[in-house]
Amino acid sequence: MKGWINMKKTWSILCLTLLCMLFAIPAALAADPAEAAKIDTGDTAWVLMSAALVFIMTPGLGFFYGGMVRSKNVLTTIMQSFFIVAMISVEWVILGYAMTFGTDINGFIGSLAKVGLTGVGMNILDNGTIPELAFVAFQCMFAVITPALITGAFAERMRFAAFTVFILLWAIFIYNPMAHWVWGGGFLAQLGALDFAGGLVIHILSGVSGLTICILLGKRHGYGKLPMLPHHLPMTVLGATLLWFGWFGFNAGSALGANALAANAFVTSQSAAASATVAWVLIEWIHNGKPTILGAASGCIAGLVAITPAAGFVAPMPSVIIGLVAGVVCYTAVAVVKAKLSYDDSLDAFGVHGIGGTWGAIATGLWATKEVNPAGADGLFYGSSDLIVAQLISIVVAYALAIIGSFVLFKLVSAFMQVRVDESEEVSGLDIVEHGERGYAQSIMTGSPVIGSAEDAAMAMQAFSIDSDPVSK
Amino acid sequence: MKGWINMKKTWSILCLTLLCMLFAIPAALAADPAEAAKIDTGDTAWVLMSAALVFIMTPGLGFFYGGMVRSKNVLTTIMQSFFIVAMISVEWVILGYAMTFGTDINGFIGSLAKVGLTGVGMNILDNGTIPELAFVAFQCMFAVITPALITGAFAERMRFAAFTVFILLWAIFIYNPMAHWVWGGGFLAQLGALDFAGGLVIHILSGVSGLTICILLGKRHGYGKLPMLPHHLPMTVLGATLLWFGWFGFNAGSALGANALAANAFVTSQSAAASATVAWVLIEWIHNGKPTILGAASGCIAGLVAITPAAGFVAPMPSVIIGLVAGVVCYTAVAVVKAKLSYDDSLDAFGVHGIGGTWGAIATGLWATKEVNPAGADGLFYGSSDLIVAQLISIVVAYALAIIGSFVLFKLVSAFMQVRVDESEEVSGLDIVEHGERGYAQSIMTGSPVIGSAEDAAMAMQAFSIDSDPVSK
Amino acid sequence: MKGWINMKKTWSILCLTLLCMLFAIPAALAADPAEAAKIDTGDTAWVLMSAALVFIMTPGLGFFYGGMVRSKNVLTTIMQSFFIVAMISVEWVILGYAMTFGTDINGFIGSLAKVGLTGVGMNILDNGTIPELAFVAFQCMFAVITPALITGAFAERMRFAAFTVFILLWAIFIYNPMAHWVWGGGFLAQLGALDFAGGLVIHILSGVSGLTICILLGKRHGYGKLPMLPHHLPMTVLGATLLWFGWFGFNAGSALGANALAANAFVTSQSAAASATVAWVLIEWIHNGKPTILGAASGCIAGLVAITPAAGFVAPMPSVIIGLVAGVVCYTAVAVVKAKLSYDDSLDAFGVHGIGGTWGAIATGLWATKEVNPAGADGLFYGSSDLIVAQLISIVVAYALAIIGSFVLFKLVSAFMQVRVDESEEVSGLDIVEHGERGYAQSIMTGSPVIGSAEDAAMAMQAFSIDSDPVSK
Amino acid sequence: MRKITKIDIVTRPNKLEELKEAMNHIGVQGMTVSQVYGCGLQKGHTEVYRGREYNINLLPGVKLEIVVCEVPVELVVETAQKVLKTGKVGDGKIFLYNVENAVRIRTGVEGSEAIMDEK
Amino acid sequence: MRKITKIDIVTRPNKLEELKEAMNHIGVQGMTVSQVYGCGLQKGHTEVYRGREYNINLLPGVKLEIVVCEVPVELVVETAQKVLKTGKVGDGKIFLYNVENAVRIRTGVEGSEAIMDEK
Amino acid sequence: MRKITKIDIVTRPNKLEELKEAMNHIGVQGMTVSQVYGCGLQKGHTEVYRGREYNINLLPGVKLEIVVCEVPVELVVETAQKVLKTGKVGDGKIFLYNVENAVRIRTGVEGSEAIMDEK
Ligand SMILES: Nc1ncnc2c1ncn2[C@@H]1O[C@H](COP(=O)(O)OP(=O)(O)O)[C@@H](O)[C@H]1O
Ligand SMILES: Nc1ncnc2c1ncn2[C@@H]1O[C@H](COP(=O)(O)OP(=O)(O)O)[C@@H](O)[C@H]1O
Ligand SMILES: Nc1ncnc2c1ncn2[C@@H]1O[C@H](COP(=O)(O)OP(=O)(O)O)[C@@H](O)[C@H]1O
Repeated sequence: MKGWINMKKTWSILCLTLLCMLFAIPAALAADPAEAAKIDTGDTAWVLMSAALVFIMTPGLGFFYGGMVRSKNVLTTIMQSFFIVAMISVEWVILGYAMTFGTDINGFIGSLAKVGLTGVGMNILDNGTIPELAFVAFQCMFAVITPALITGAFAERMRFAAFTVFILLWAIFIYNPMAHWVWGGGFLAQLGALDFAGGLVIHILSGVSGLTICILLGKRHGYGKLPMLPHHLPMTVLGATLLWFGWFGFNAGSALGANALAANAFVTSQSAAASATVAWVLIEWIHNGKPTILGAASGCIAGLVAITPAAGFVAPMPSVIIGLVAGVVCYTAVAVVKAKLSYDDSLDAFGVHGIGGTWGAIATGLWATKEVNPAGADGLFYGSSDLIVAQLISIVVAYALAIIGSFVLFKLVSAFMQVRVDESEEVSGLDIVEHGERGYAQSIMTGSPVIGSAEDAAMAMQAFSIDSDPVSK
Repeated sequence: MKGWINMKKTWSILCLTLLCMLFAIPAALAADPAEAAKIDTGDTAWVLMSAALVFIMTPGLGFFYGGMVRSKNVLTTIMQSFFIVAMISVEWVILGYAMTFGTDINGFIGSLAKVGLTGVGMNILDNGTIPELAFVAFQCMFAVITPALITGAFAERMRFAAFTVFILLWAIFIYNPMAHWVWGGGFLAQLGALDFAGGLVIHILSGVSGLTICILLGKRHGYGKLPMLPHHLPMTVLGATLLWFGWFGFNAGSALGANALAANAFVTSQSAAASATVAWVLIEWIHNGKPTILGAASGCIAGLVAITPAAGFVAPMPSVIIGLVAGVVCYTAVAVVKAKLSYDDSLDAFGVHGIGGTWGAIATGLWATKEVNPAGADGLFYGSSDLIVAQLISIVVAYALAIIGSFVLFKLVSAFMQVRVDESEEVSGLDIVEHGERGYAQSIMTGSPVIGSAEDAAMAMQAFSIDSDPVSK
Repeated sequence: MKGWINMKKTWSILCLTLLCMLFAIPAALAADPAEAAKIDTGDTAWVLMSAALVFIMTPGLGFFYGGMVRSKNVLTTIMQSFFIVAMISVEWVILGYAMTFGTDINGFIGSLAKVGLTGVGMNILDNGTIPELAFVAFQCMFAVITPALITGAFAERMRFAAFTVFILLWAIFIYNPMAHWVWGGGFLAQLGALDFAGGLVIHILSGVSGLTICILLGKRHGYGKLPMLPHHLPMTVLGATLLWFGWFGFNAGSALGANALAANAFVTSQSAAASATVAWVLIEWIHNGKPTILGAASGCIAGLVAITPAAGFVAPMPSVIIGLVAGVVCYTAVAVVKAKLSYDDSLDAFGVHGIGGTWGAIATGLWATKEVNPAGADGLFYGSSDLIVAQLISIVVAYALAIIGSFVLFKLVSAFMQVRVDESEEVSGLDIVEHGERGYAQSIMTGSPVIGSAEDAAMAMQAFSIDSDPVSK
Repeated sequence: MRKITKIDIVTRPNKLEELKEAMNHIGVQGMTVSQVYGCGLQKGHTEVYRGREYNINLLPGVKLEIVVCEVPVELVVETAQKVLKTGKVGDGKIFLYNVENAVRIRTGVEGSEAIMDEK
Repeated sequence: MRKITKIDIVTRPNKLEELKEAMNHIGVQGMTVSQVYGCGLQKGHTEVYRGREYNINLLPGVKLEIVVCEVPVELVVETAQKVLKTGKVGDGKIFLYNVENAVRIRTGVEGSEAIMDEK
Repeated sequence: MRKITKIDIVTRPNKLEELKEAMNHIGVQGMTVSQVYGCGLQKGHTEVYRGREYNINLLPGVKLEIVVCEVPVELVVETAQKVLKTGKVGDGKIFLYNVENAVRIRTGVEGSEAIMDEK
């Protein structure tokens, strides 16, 4: 209840802000139909489709994670991803797009002139061939999935109220600035760092934030002693499938057009995902004696994470190597290092996204080539060391931002509300405690409605009394 | 058995008709390759893709609904949507497209010249930039999903035979005319009513028809007394995910091209869905004390329904408001009003689609603006009241058609066959009774094959007799 | 263990080959930016999207098959499809594309000049309007799904190690040549055989290979005596949904552009799938007394298989007939013929893909018309018998290749490793035995971690000893 | 120690809710329910998969285990019959067993008090 | 009243079908089956999740509860053994209990007739 | 034949692992576990679906059936109490029954030896 009251305050403020902004609506429309002629329909079709593909990744992530938790937490886990889709989309159209892609202010943040998408209208994207709104939609999905990735780290123990507040703040104060630095013309872009579809901005940022939070939050009760097995692996595979599927939009869509660059990103994504899957399965086959489907599902994600920053800069064969290495490195992070260091990153947000993203950012510095993307740069193996330096600096910046930012926000939220559920609630499971729902209703385990029309209840009672009268005599 | 015999008659007639039409095949091909030069590949790519997206919505709806019923009815529920995809697609290419988009006859119905897609061939769409067949495919998916939406209202109690006949008649006599009136150049189009992607034609029509049928059919046995809980919420979320994903094709595809209008519809869809999700979850958090995942899944659908008629006419910020209101209004319809009025709309087809669609049609009359869509009109908040009047008239027409039409068809079907399962069948569950299948086979609950090669059976028997002989002595 | 050692050898060789090839990387890039101007963005958008759609079919197939097996084998079954995606994608970019689409050598195989995608770079596809890499990606997905289809035939009894080796060899020595013969300019193409999206290359090849393997492998233990019921039909429907959805990319994407031909393939796919579903459900309703959802799911696949070779050559009305016949013929193959002949094609890979593909190849010879596709030919019903002859010859070739090839490869693999699991392993289920995982973890059925940090284990022990000490005194 | 009896009731799943309420009504303090599959005179049903029919003769049921001491066994049996009797095959069975002892883990109390209402 | 006995058979799940048929064959009128997890001499198996191994020692099993009166207990036990014995660890156990009374809910008949064939 | 006793322990699911280990520790050779739903003094919880609240008062639990002969019944009961007692409502119950006979299917051995350690 206490949490709820705090929630109410937070939300009231938010809602007010929202309403205020809505008065500015008519101003939001400043279309310039003259320019519309330059839109390329093929590019637009591909970017819109890619936005839809990236959209499905976040609920997909919910299933990927949801299958891995114990059945008593399946809804909580899926809900975290699903609710983020909603909450951050609203944040994005109102605030996030402006902060990220508004006119750059000192390389640090976008001007707020585009708040509420003011002035976007039916415009064409600057230096682009697509409507700006298509870009808004595409980028919205990126802003959505990034915080969702973090949820794997603190699964099975965070309160929903604290979760929503934390994620909202994280999106505003960590994601939006970082995305601006790399993609919105900020200082990392000026430095020459390359990040095709979000190795730094998305995977390192979310993975490292996840690690920070899971350490601050502490281990799940019984971690290391009680077994915590995935309750529904087909669900996890479904999630991995939707993620892989959507990732084509993520990576190939980042070409912002339907061209050879998009095709290159598509092929490199597929080959990196595939080779990482093979690598992960083989390494665990050798190491543990069994090739597992959870390994295959984890492997493809590791490969996709690693290729993300590189997809539009490297050729297909290097992408095979990037994938193979990603499979081995992430497996080691998850199966060996985590056990050694003994933090409870429940679903390996750091092991897969943090580590995989770091490897991908480095790999971009190694194999990037202007033959693939003239707008890119040549990596170490193509004769230049400038890029790898820029990549390493950016990695450090991303780590620093993620650790410090998440730490501060976590402490801030903790000051106002309870962040972690009580032990008894953790034992009962968060689905019942936090959401009042169960994932799977056993036909046997029923219940009687306690709310409903008064007549219903009366009838039910009466029905029984008549029957039971003679008995109770 | 009686139902089956009636079924047979109905189907024989249908099959005969079908066969007759097939003799006319060669005539169906009258391609004009000269025109083909005007096809825009980008627009075509987007419309084809959108058709695929809308396709997946109907099975997705099956999962959305399937997760909400009790496990004994999961297959029946999924089957209703899945079979509609098949049945109505056949109806559409043979009859529906002609009725809806054939040359207009008195503003009331299309001429049947295009029966069996005669004359469509490789043509380009009139006033369009895409092949007419792409439009046939896209519209086919709309014709499919509309009747599927209704099934939520009568879930868990309708016989499959009656269901197929009713739905087929409904598609032919209610959907096709209404779609013609609004989109095929019929009288509502002439009136000036706007319905971008189907608020009137799809959501009001299906929601109100659902309400009508569920009242005629009566409540489920034990409704209000026995608990009827969703048996598999992750399945419902999967369904909501596929619906949301497909809805981008539904709304943005309705621009019939890959342009700024499509991008606008894409963004407004996302922001309405997102804000309705947030609104529904918050309102129930306040009202019931818990934010639920079923609320989130229901909320996004409510938002998508509401934005459907408006997606290509309103700007992004109004779409946020449309979504917020949709979340609150539909929640109230479902959680408060339904309980008060005490009809058994099992899965809230009316509460979400009927009410949401009505709100969306009104909202279009409020926030539509020619700045977004010059082919549209200005709504009340942009200085004109013509549109809202046209919208209100259309709503009344849609309600009237849905109520009267469904009533008449229901009575007609009832006259020939049993529409509702017997009480004992309802208790056993429709999966076993109607389809002879179970959704989930417990490894423990097995059975012996009763059909199969005679030898198998003999072997099985013998195998046992030999073993058991000494025992029975 | 023995199997594993053999595996290790096989894999070492493979990995070595792989590494060798990677040294050739820089040579792989020979882009010619001059040509890039000819790329059509709309066509590219559609082909990339289609590649993503075909991608999702293979995991979809995993769910389609996975729902039909007993719960103890669900992961094994899904894993087979999922791992094939990874393994064959790597094979394809390294070897397969070169073998299939390299410069033709005597109508038999492609030259290996394009090994490792050497020389593909940023080129435009010969005689095409899309980047060659988009074609590489699209064809990769075809190479992936074909062997995955086979897995339905030998489900629930094949060892994973033998499975991987067999499939890899099959892809290299059976699929790649056959695809070259039909699509890569090989001798069947020269003969005039038409196969729009893979009736011969994909469905006959995989279905007949499946039949061969399942006979060589023998029946599942208890087949025909113990019931082997699908454990999760909603999962099967989900798989069918993803297959149907992806098939739009499969068939309409095979037009390699976003044009009227693609639209025609889209519509014929939908109407064939739909009519086959209706046909299968009706025939079993008459034959067994119940319309089943498994029938609906099987029916749509049968229709899609049958229309695959014909989709871009026939008009919509014939596609309805092709679908209706496919539904009836495949039902008969699966429900009547299989029982008579008593082989154990576990999930009917032959009954659906082999038979459906054969019917489709014949139907192409009957209804193909140049009015739909000027690059095609006229079938028997349009006045020419050349085509049907070419089709029949191709069918014979495909059957011969599949039977002989699979037989030889199976014997080869058997010589080196155990192909089938032991009976006791089959009883326990392959999920546990082969992968050390369970699909669904009952909350009740837990386990104690046996690996992990040493401290954890010590703590756990200690925790208990202290508690229990007084008791054991 | 007073005699303690365990009453096993095997019946149709859809009667569970009603039976539970009836039991509470007559003062039964607790019960343990499990999902079972029953096989008896009641005919099973036929399922069809890919044209092959299967006869399923294990039907889903519920088993209630009620341990009583104070509440008279006859009252429990009568009440159960009242609620469960439909007269159609498959109504189920009631079996009675002697319990040697009962312990309430929370308090360690043994015998009849372990299952009695705590005042 | 004749002595009524409950026979609990705990065994491997894959034997259920065969056992059920064998029981019908010797005249057992009904039985109640439930899914259980057993732990005994039989070794469990190892599962692997993200590189961590788990030792699962609760194995899936089935429990049949058969209440008999007319059919001799020995016959049931012998038949069960015949069908279930593989000689490998994990074949399971049979336990016998005394039943104080039985009631057929549908008819209200008590005692041995509650579980006998109705003529 | 020595007296054989069946001990039924109904308790919270999350205690299963610990209880199992404690039982092995005191020499219990085997046990059979099943998933049950319990209803007693422990309050259920409320679930909400589309704005309607439901009171769920069947709570998930586990039932362990342990048949012992050599191992003293008191030791089992004490150990179980030790592990399971939290002092909060819902800790569960232990019921003891007399077993007439036991058979180990694999060997056909009857009586107390059927459940004893095989040397
Ligand atoms: N001899 C028996 N032993 C154990 N359980 C039995 C026995 N006979 C019947 N049952 C249980 O009682 C249920 C109902 O019995 P059935 O014979 O079908 O109907 P009825 O009790 O109305 O005659 C069965 O499904 C089974 O679970
Ligand atoms: N003492 C016991 N009490 C209750 N159930 C037992 C007991 N011992 C064994 N069981 C059950 O019998 C099953 C088989 O026992 P196990 O010792 O593995 O093999 P076997 O009976 O062949 O010696 C166990 O899985 C368990 O369910
Ligand atoms: N009379 C009874 N007969 C059978 N099982 C019972 C009985 N009373 C309680 N139980 C079982 O014991 C569990 C715990 O009982 P409860 O009354 O909630 O707590 P406590 O044992 O701490 O008083 C219940 O959930 C139920 O499964």
